[in-house]
Parts: sequence; C-alpha cells; structure tokens
Amino acid sequence: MELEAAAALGKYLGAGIACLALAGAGIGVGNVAASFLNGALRNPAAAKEQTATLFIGLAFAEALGIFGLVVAMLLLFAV
Amino acid sequence: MDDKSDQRLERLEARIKAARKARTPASDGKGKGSYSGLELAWRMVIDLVSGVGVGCGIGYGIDALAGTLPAFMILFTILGFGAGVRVMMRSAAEYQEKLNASETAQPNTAPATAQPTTAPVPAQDNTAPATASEDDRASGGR
Amino acid sequence: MATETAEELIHEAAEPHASGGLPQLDFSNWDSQIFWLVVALVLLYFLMSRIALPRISSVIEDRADAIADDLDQAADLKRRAEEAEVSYTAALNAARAEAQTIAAEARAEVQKELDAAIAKADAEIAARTAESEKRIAEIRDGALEAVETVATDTAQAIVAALLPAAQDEAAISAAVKQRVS
Amino acid sequence: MASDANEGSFIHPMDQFVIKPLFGDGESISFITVTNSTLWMFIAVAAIAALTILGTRGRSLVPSRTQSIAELLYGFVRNMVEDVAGKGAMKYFPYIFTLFVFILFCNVLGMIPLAFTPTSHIAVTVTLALAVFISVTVIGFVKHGAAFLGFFWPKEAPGWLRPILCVIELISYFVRPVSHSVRLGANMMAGHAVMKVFAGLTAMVIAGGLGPVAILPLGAMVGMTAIEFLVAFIQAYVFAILTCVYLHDALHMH
Repeated sequence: MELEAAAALGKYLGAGIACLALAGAGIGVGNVAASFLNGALRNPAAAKEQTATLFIGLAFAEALGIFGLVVAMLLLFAV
Repeated sequence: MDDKSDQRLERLEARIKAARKARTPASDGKGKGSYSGLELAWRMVIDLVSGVGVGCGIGYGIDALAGTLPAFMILFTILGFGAGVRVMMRSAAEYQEKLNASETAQPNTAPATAQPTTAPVPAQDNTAPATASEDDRASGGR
Repeated sequence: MATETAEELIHEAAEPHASGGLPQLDFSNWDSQIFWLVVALVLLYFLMSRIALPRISSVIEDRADAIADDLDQAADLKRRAEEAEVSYTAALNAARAEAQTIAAEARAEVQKELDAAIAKADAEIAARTAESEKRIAEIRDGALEAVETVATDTAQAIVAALLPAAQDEAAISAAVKQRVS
Repeated sequence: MASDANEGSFIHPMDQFVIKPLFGDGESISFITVTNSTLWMFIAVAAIAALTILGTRGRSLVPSRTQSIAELLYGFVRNMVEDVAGKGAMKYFPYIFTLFVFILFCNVLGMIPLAFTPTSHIAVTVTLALAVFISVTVIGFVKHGAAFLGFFWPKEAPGWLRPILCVIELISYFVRPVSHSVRLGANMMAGHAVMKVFAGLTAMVIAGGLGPVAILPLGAMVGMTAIEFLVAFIQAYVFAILTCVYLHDALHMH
C-alpha cells in the first residue's frame, strides 16, 4: 500500500510537472505572435504572405505544449 | 420623361442580370472553405500531434510484433513527426493559396497592401531607419 | 481511518471506472456506443438520402425553375417594354415630322396669301399714288393757270388804276405770261 | 448523500461524460445496452428528421421557417461539397450531409444543460473518422485502381529520399483519421469540461460565502458558452470540410 501511495503521488506530481510544458508553449506562442506583429507592423505589405508561416510557427510551438499535455494525460489515466 | 423610362429600363436590365448572375452555380474543385485562421492553427497542432502519435503507435506495433522494443518506436516517432509536419505544411500551403486567390479575386480591396509589394524599395526604406533607430536605442541602452 | 480514506482515494484514482478516470478511455462501453452510432448513422443516412434530400432538392429546384421562369418573364417583359418604347419613339418622331410638315404647309399657304394681299395692296397703293399724283399735277396746273389769271387780272387792275390810258389786255397778259413762266 | 454535499466543493468535470445505461442498473454495458449516449444520438436523429422531413412537409415554394432552415443546411453543405470536393463528388453528397448534420446536432444538442454529447467520446468520433477514412480510401481505389498507390509515391523528390518520403506520406495518410477524430472529440470534451469547471467554480464560490465574487466565473462561463456554441458549429463544419478535402484527394489525386 505504501508503494501504491507513492506511485499515485508520483503519478500526480508527474502529471502536474508535465503540464509545465504548457507554460513553455505559451511563451513560444506569445513569442511567435509578438515577432510576427513586430514584423508585420514594420512592413505590413509582406505580412499577408507570411500568415501561413505564422500558423506553422504557432502550430509547432503549441504542438510541443500539447505533447506535454498528452504526457500528463497518459500519466493520469493510462499509467 | 423619356430619360426616366430609359433609366428605369436600364435598372431593370441590371437587376435581371444580377439575379441571373447570383443564380449561376459555383466553380468546380477546391474552392474557398472559409474557416478562420485560429481554426487552421488548431488543426495544424492536432495534425502534428497525431502524426507523432500515429508514428509512435505504428512503431510500437512493429516492435511488439518483432520484439525490438525501442528501436522502431523511436524511428517511427521521428517519421511520424515528419508526417505531421508534411500534413501541416500542406494545409498551410492550401491556406496561402486561398489567401492569394482571394487577393487576386478582389483586387480593389488589396491595392493599399499590394502596391508596396510591387515596389519594394519604399518598403525597404521604411524598414531601414526603423532598424537603425532600434539599434541606436539598443546601443544607447547599453 | 485516515489511512483508510487515503487508500480509498488512491484506489478510486487508480480505478478507471471510478469518477477519476477518463470516461472516454473506458473501453467497456465502446461496443455499445459504436453499435448504436452505426445504427443511428445508417438510419439517418437512409432517412436523408431517401426522403429528406430528394424532397429538399426538388423544392429548391422547383423554386429555381420558378425564379428562372420569373426572370425569363421579366426579361421578356423588359424586351417588350423596350419594343414599346421604340415604337413609341418612332410614332412620336413620325407625329413630330407630320406636325412639322403641316405647320410648314400652313405657313407656306399663309405666306402665299400674305404675299398676294401684299401685292394687291401694293398695286392699289401704286394706283392710288398715281391717281393722286395726277390730281396733284392737275391741281398744280390749275393753280398755275389760276396764278396767271390772277396775275393778269391784278396787273390789268393795277394798270387800269395807275394808267387807265394804257389798257392793253393782250400786252399785259403777254407780259404776265412772260414773267410767270 | 451527506458526504456528497460536504464534498460539493469537489468539481468533477468529467462526470458529464460518464456513460450510464438507461434501463436497469446493469453494471456491465454490453453490446446492445441502451445508454444515455444512445438516447442522445437518437434524439439528434429525431431532431434532424423533424427538421428535414416534417419541416419540409409543405414543399412550399415560399418556405416556412423550418423549411428554410432545412434548405439553408442543404445549400450550405451542397456549396461546401461543390466548392471543395468538386462536382464529381456530388454523388457522395448525402453521405457528407448525413455526417455533417449528425455531428452538428449532436454537438448543439449537447449544449443543453444536463444533456449528453455523444461526439465528446473518442469511440464515436473514431467510428465517424474511420467511416470517412475507409470509404474515401475505397473510393480512391475504385476510381483509380492500383494507380491510387501513386498518391504515396513522391515523384518530384530525389531518388534516395523517395522511400523515406513514401513512408512519411503513408503515415500522414494514416494521420488523417486520428487527427480527424481527435480534433472533434477533444474539442467537445475540453469545451464541456471547461464549462463544467467554471460552473463548479461558481458554485464553490457561492458555497464558500463569497457571493459577489461568483460573478467572475459566471461571466467566464457565459463567454465559454458562447464560444462552445461556435465550436459546436465549427467542429462539425471542419469535420465535413475535411471529409470533402479527402474526397477531393481521392477523386483527383491532388
């Protein structure tokens, strides 16, 4: 029982820590959007052609956060 | 009075034409599909993640069959990531195509933005002093 | 007691069937869900493809036909209106031309009459003028004659008064005639 | 019950997704058990039937309200299929229409309080996505025969890269049903869970005696509800439009 309790504790702690990945994703998404806005306001003409690139950047940053979330979910519900 | 009836006839003609035009069917093949940019970004995220997931799953399946546990899983996770990126890039390209198409389709809304792209010199002129001042500010800060 | 409840909590958390687990990953109810989903989808597909969609499409097509008919009719009416306008303008132009010719004719006629009247009046005036000139000439002649007579008479009278001896009518009249003319 | 009331502060955002048998208290859910999921699926089917069949009973030229809604749906999906998948895909229009309205009605009916959202379950979305995936693949093979395999063979890449790219293409083809199903299921689940979290937070704040503060989570919940309605529609739309995209790929091979 002690072992099980420790395992459960580790599970929840791990899930919580894995969710820290979302903070990184948040920083990343914010960075991407901020840089895009920076560039877009400086040169609005080129902005429209780069929207797809913006989305790619956003998606990459966000996907890594989702990986963390998946790990958390796995820890919570599958392990 | 003569003019007035002429105008009325012209207006009628225009209205009939407009009604006819509104009823002609749309084009063939990959057209618009106007989901928002946010939805596209979310779609790409899920594509990427599920690409990795699928790769991982396939690798794990092969490993479970062959008994070489980590090898194929790692390989296929990487390949799955590649596949996710591939899907993502494709949807991004589609989105870009759509954007360009909409830009060429309605040029009267675009000229303000399209004009500097055809003449990149003023745009560069715009950016050059901005970066310079930024550098100045940065160096001054230091 | 406390350890017991903690154990229960842990147990509950570890058990996927309990409220802690994700219900979506509870595979025991997947077959029921999938079965009923397939039933619902097949039912819906047949309802849609057999009844609903043909009905809606027929309604929409009817409406499209009706609208197309209406548009055709509108175009037809418009064409007829244009034709009517064309014929109206043609009639208008014809009438205008007619009126102009009539007016011109009338004007010409009036002019002719006027010319005739003027000519007649001119002739009359000319005749009158000639006559009056003649009469004036007559009067002038008459006057001249009268002047001669008066002059002769006066001269005779004067001569008779001044020189009663030298009464020579012929000489006097000759002299007057010579003076007057 | 008393302990439940005491532990009312516990928010169970996932409880709303629990599948319960409607009849009997059967612990095990068998193949044919009628559950709340089944109930709401059939409510959705009944609502669709009421809208599209009963609503268009009049077949009037000037539509009634329900008939015009049905026609709106019809025209919307029809335009989507024509625009995205091309005219050749009109054969499969009833199929896409069925999927779209089913998902749409499941999503929207799930917004009713205490309702169950069948589309929040991976089982349902996986079945839907697999149905699309399998039928599209079959259509591709029927239409192009073995040449459909060329879909996975990148011709423009340099020779030595081709096998690797082929594997990547294959995997990316198999990514489709996964992302297709996960997108719908995760969106519905996450949205409903977040709504429940805010609702529970409101209840917790009120129970904690901080009445006026409850306006914050309540406001958040109002906003979430609005967003959820949007998501309910957009997810059905995205599901249908991606089905059209896949269909287009299968019919035209790019």
